[in-house]
Amino acid sequence: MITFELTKEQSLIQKTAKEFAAGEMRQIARDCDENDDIPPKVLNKAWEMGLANAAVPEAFGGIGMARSAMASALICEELGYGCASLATAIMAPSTFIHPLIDFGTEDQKQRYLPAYSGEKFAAAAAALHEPHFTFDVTDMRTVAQKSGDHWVLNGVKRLVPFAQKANHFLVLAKMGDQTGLAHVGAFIISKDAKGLTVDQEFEKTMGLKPLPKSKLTLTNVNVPDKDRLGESNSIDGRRLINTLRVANSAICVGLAKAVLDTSVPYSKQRVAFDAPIATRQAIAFMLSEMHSETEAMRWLVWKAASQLDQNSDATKAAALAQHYANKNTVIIADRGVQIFGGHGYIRDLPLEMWLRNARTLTVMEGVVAA
Amino acid sequence: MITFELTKEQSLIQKTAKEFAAGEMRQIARDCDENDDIPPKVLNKAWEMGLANAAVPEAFGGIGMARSAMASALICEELGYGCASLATAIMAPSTFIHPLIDFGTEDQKQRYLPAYSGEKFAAAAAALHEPHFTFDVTDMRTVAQKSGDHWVLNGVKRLVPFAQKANHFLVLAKMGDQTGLAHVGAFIISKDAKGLTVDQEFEKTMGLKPLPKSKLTLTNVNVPDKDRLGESNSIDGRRLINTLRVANSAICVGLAKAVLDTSVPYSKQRVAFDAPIATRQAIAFMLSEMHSETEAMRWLVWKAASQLDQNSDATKAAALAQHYANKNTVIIADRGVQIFGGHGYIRDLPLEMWLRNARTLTVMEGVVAA
Amino acid sequence: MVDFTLNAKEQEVIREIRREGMVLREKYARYYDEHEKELPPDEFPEAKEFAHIDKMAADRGPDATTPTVFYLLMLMHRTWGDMMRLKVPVTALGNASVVAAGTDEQKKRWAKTRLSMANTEPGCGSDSKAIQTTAELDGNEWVLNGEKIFVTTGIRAEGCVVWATIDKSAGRGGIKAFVVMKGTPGFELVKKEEKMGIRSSDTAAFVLKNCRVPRENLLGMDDIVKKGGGGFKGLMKTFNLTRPGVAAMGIGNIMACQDFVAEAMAKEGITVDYEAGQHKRSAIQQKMIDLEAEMEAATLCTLRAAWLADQGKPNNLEASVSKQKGGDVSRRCAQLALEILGAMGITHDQLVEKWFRDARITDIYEGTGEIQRLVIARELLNYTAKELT
Amino acid sequence: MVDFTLNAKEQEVIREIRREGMVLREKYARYYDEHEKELPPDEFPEAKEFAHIDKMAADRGPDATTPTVFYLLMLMHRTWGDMMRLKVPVTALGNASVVAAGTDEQKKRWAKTRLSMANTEPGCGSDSKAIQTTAELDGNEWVLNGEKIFVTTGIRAEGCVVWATIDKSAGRGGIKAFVVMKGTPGFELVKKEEKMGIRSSDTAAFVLKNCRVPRENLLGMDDIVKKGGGGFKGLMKTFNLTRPGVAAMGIGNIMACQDFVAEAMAKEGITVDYEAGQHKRSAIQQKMIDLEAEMEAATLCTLRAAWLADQGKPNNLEASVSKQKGGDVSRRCAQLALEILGAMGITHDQLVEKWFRDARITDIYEGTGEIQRLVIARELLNYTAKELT
Repeated sequence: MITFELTKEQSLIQKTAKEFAAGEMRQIARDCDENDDIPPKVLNKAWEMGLANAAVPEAFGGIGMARSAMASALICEELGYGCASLATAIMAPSTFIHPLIDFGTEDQKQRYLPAYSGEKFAAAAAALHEPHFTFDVTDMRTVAQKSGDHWVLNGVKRLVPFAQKANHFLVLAKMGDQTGLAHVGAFIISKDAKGLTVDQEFEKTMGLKPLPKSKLTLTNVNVPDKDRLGESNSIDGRRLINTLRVANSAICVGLAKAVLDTSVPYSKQRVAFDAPIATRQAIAFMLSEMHSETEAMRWLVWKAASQLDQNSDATKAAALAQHYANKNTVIIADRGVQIFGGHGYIRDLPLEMWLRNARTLTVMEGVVAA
Repeated sequence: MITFELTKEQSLIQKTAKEFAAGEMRQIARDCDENDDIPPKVLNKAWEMGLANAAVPEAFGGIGMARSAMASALICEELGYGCASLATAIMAPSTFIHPLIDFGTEDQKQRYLPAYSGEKFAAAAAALHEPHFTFDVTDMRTVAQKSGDHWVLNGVKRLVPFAQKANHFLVLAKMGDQTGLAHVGAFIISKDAKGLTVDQEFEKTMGLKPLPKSKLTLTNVNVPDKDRLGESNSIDGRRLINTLRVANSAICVGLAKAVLDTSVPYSKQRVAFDAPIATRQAIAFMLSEMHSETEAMRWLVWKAASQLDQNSDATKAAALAQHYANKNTVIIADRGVQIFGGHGYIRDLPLEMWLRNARTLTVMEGVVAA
Repeated sequence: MVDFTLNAKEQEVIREIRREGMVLREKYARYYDEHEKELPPDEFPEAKEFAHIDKMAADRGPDATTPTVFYLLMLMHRTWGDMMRLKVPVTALGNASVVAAGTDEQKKRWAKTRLSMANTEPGCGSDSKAIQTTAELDGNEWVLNGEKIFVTTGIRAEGCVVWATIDKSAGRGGIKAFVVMKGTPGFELVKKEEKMGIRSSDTAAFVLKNCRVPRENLLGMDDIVKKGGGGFKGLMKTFNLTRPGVAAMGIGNIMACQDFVAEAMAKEGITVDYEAGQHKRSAIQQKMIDLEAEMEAATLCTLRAAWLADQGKPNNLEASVSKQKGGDVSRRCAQLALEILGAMGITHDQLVEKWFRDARITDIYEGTGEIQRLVIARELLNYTAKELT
Repeated sequence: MVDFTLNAKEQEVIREIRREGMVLREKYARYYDEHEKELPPDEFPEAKEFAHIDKMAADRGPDATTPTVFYLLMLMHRTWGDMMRLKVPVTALGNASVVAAGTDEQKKRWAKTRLSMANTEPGCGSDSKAIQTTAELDGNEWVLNGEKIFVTTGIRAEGCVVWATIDKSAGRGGIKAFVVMKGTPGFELVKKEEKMGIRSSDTAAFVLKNCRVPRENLLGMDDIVKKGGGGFKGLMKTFNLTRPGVAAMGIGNIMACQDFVAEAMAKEGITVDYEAGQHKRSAIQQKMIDLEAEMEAATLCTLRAAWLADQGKPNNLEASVSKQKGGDVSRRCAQLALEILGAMGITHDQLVEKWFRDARITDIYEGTGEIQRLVIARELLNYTAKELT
């Protein structure tokens, strides 16, 4: 049955995230961006509300909300509306937690999940990106080679969120010489593993500045097979990556909506050549397209998320959602700057920040949010 | 020295072609399109003026104007302004004549050029396209295999202009297993060659309808080496294809300019919601961009043409010109239809025809015009 | 719970519609494109074999998709292969005007009479209020004078709802609708319009020269003149219902393009890799993803507009979003299909070139993309038509 | 004869400019981006090593490119690597206003004084006639009140040409220019603007509170008040000269992006194949071709505008075309570069992310892309500013 109807629980989640975004995020976003820093308070508050970890089962000390890509998409959109940088930071631990819930063995859950059901924000992250521009998740250069009952990992990972604070990383790697999403391997590696170096410098980026990011180097890191996600059960690499892609796209929707909602009142109020600029077709048509594309993006995200929740192969839907969301979010953020003109270019208003965030978020291909 | 200045001779050529387009082409274009036919009169008149064959040297009975890609570009733009279909028909023989002048041996010129310096339009054409959508000129499926002192050609060619009337074809083929533009081979094949079948049906196409086109089938066609263009001197396949690409792009410029010049007065005169539609930014901005892109296209074409005339490798310039011209011509023709609305969609006015021609011309990748 | 799947019965309906489409596509699509002077039958003979579809669609089980959503989905697939393969409804756009603006007596009188609608004139398209055709009351008859173009089903309809002004100084308020039957003296068919695409659709141009119709043929009767207004609003209501439908038809056409391109690619051994990064994808695979994403976006926006209607929620904004996207996608995706296919796409060997021509109408009729953008912007900005033109 | 090549001397000039660019790019581009509170020197010390360039450029032989064309070409390459690496001219935009609108005496007086120009206000950007800053004559002094923002070189300049109205009811005619020297009581620097990009460019915001300047500081002196008009036209003239220049600076920035991407691709063994068809090209190679074609288009349009000026031909239309294309390309091509580079493009490892931020100003300052489109459309349609707003 085709329907766009949210369940009552989903509507509640959406409302909660929306209120959090309005109350806690927008007003600190600029300071966070200028200082490359996030007050622990906001991370802890989001954590308390379970925005990133509500799906940790009760058995492991969590809230035990059903794992749902739709719920994540709703949260991500609202947080993205508040501030994409903070959204990616708040959701970063879920890139470790959610795959563990989705694919972890009982033993793995037992050993690792309890640490993420405490009262305070606990950093963890997936390590995905690599330092070459032809990076391709289906053919990574970080490689895991089987050696007896353990794996040996070698490679370099870039832009790993909270790398300096994280206790655990979920390192994504190519399994031997197998290419394709289906064969993506994921390894739980603790921060003090031998051969793992966490670069002590923060990596500076154009957007998503406050999200702390560092480089990981893996030199012959030994990982016992019991720390390979899913252990002997192979994981569904497609599903893992699709989950990241959909969440990333959902943040895009929120960002785009923020640009639109800020541009509409401004263009009604800003007068040029004796009339509000919104009365000129050039501006009005931009706003109109910004609205249509934001809507379209959302429905593409919902379709992919609902497929994930139905356990269908969402590879195509996730790819289309991400392609469309990435493309249009950047266009929308760019137009926001243009509508504001010089005021869009200076750092007094959020437009230029949103463009930087949009441009950054959309090349991070699923490194953030889940 | 960077300059946009035409020589006196070039200005004269431009003026001549412009007058021909205004006097002979525009008024018959719609009838030609509806009837899939071209009055021989217009072809003969263009021929008399030397638009396609002025570069045949005097020694072979021709006018002996210097071969120049710039001159061709100027002619093609003006004819494209008159009517792209007629332009491609008028210029079709030059796809045989110009390569012969550029690369032919003395013997080849002696044997073939005199037939193209008579008083009446003489059909000939290059045979380039093939019946698969992954057609790639660097790796054609029509293959020429060396066998002693001759070549054996096999393959199918589609959309060959004037195939049923032509006395000679310049068949472009892959030389053995060599890929790349540099290794494109060209063979002079007369209409009654053994193994050559000219399909007696005209191929119907969406645009460039009046240009007669048919299929050629080559089954073990033997071509003596002396009928390989350039014979033992290898030809410059790059230059040959670049010449076709630049001329094709030049017709695009003319077509785009025609759309713009027709849309400007219409949008001043057409009233909707109590004002001429040209006073609305949506329309005015379209016109503005149509103008800018048409100008930009022309300069890209000129740059590539001037490089050809200077005997530089124009591969990149030609590729950029064609990419840009193809993309923008279609956008411009499409916008022309939109500006005219319902009137753009009916066949009383030329807008819909120009869109069909634009869409067709821009996928013919150099099969027409030289 | 958000869901984009169909139940088994619904999937079967769509499969049957597509099966019908395949038959009609092969048999008639090119024929009526090339023989535009012939009027295709109201229903293709083969359609009888598929008469069960409507029955199947009426009974889709307890977990069925809501009716408007499913209707639009069916409409998409019913235009697959040929925008013109739809059974021509016994009633046409003019009948919708009668329903919207007529009296009860008039609704009854013309219920079974196929009526086209004549709105557009040589000098006015989207701006309906600029109608120049006049109607003057002379005794018990209205006398109509003017020119009408782009009258859909104008050839096959028995009559026509003609929009005319009874008082130019009154602007919108002066515009009324009149039923004019074929054969009425002074009501002359000028020609069947010759178009770029949708050639089998009969589109007519008329002139009205002192054409006299009975006083009762004014929709809404004399009351409407006394009360003032009414007529124009009826016209607008007609348009309100049609935007997502027009979008759906455009999308169905693009689905056909997409399927064709996918098949052509498969024949050459090319499949689109949705997993890998862009540097591993060819330029045409990237174009295909672009095409598919755009098509999906328009589809979902259209279904969303329908879903709101099914929930009894206002959807004026969403109806325009769907029409805007439907129009955009019809232009852009048909272009992408031809770009991918290159020179082999523009020949008559296949239908893609026809679909391209057919597609181009979607962004023009029933309100151009520019008009839709104005409607959307007015809703966003809370502006009147006067504040934002 | 149409030609797009440079002679040997000209090529050498460009090579030297690029060599200088490489040095300055490595040494200062990131530094001043990250230290925006520091004012870069008027000239980088290393620039002395390249002082010979201007001399070389002055003597380019008998077959030299015409001066404006070559100047713009040099400007493109002088912004390569860092839009801000240009030597800051001793005179600034305000001086251009003095030249355009001042009396001979005034031109002489301020010839060596660096003057910024204060035009934009919080409530007015492109629409200069909406200026709210007022100037009232009080005895022998003008009293200025108002706010000014986005004043380029506002920090380092010794004074500022402030545009203000002496009569709001007179619209454009009431707007005049006043030279206000730093240190004048009531002329207060509010802040150095903090921007997305071009951070080393000093952009200031000022307030004028009962700021008194001598009567002779009105550009054009009292005469201009008596005759009416004049001042605003001077302002427009200033803008007329700058459009192709601003385009050139934007293009130089994009050239740097393109070179960087080409190098990055080469490192991964990827070269763009301009010969083959699209199905053999990867999506990123196609993007590179798109980027290069757009960049070339903007370049040629800009050189064309300059060439017309060198021929003594009017180029108002072409100046706007160049600025429009320069703005478009600055937005679009910087985006394409980052799309090709993916996540590695947005880190501070490289400068592409900075170039992207710098590029974004090009379509905003000195007349937005929207203003350029209006200018172009007015020329095409032969409309006045009133007929097409």
